[in-house]
Amino acid sequence: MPFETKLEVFEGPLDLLLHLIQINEVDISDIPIATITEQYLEYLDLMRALDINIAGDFLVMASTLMHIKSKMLLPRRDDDLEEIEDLREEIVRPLMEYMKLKEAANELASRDILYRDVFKRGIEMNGTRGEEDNMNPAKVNLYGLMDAFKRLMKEKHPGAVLRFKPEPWSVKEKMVEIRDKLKGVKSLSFRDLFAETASISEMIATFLALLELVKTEFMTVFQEQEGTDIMLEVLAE
Amino acid sequence: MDNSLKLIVESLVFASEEPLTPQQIRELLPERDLKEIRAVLVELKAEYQQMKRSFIIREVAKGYQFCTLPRFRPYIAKMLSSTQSRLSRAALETLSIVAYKQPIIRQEIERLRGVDVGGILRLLLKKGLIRIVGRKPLPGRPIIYGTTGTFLEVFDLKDLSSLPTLKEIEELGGEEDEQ
Amino acid sequence: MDNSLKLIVESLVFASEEPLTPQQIRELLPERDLKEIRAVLVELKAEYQQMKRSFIIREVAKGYQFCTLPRFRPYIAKMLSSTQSRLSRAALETLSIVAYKQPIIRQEIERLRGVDVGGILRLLLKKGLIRIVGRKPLPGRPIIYGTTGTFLEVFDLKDLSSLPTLKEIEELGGEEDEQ
Repeated sequence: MPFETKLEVFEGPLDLLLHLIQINEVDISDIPIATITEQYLEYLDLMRALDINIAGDFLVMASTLMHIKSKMLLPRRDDDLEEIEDLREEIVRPLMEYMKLKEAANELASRDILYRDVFKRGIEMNGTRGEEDNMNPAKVNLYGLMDAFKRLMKEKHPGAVLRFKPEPWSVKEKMVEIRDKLKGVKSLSFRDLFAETASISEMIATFLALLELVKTEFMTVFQEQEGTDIMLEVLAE
Repeated sequence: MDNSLKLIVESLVFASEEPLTPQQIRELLPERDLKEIRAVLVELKAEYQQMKRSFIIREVAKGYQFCTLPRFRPYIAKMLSSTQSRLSRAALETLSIVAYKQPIIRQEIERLRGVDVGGILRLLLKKGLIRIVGRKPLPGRPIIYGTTGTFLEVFDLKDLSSLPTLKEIEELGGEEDEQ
Repeated sequence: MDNSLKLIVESLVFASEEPLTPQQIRELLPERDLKEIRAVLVELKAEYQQMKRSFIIREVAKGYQFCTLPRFRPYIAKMLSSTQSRLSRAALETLSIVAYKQPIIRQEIERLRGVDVGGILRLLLKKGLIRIVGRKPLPGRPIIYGTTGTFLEVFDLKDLSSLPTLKEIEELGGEEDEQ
């Protein structure tokens, strides 16, 4: 049992397979499928027993291994042999690639890595860096931009619909309209003002325009008696 | 003079962002005593004075640090003035909205950020990261913003479609920052 | 050799946060030509090699940069304790796949590593070691990844061609691409 001493954590099925090949001291191109399959499944059992979540990738590899193993147990015809070779190839090729990549990673790890082995001059921050408010382009990377957007969408607008909706009625336009209506007539009833409004958004725009005009003291709003119509009357001009 | 101590101290002063005091160095080298470290710092300072290079070690109130000689200031100032500046979080958020939602009007950006963005839009325009694309045929004819070629350069993007979508960003997964 | 030019160039490299290329220095010194500046940089690099101090000038990411010698690592690491986190084996493996097989899409990286790499890609993007190069004209327009200048700087590489060659990987990769 290869995992007696300690349970190693394997990154994925390839990592585990490579480990098994190494501890069994076998050649990658000539893997003893039965033995390796058995040990591979033992490891998965161990993970299950320890309640470790087994990623799907481990199971896919397990089924491939078992498939090859079962084929090898069958009476052999020529096509069977061919199929076994093809299946073997399916495992061996990625394993070889994986091995080379691990070598590449080791090679990278062995270099003089900045901030691990060697260090740049510690440059004083104050005064040396450009102000934000200058003409120079920004020193940011794409990750920062992506992250800012993701954060914004998550924090402030979970699930928000971000389509721009045109607003057909503007308060400014309505202010002009009310002024026009009051030209010559001096006063106008609240009811008449809203007589032609077709939608809620138009009514809101009209009402906001009314408030704006009162605020700017262009006109005043009054009521003769409780229950009677509210009247608008021009103040200035 | 202990040459290996001298070089260790030099490497520390070199790599430190702040001036280093003999006490701080002593804390990093517990087997050495303060007197030794002080002597080494004095010697290092004298050495660089003699070496006639473009920088020296100087003693400031807070300790020892490397610095360039004043006569190289014009060249260095020119270099620093052309270096890129960092963007604030607010600017980056606004830029990300313009990038992802363009063409977009200011009102819409403000709705998404929940605050006024006038100043930030001016900054981004000045830096050449966004531009005015046109005006929306709406009352008030609001200005429509979009990103620029400089934006693509700064973020090292081939084109706007290379910008990862929100879905793709999320697929890159985990909130965990360290692997 | 023009001693004043040498010291000006030295002061610039010394004051710069990023590796400085001969072109960048040329832009700051318009009256000098690139050849002169290159020669001065080569000489400076050799000088520091000989001076046996705690730092040297190294040629990295197409530029020149001062940095400490590896043997001072323990002391400096102790001083800067919290600044940089190490890359895990998984992150290094993923990074080397991107480095050697770029331009590459996530799906291909996962095929090679046999596991999901979303979180790791995110980390590498965050650290500025990889970047988004574009999109592949395939269904779903997957994002293509490549390495950055920071990758070269961090791993002490002049350029991508100075990555140690791993012939067999390239051969295997070539076959993959033809499928």
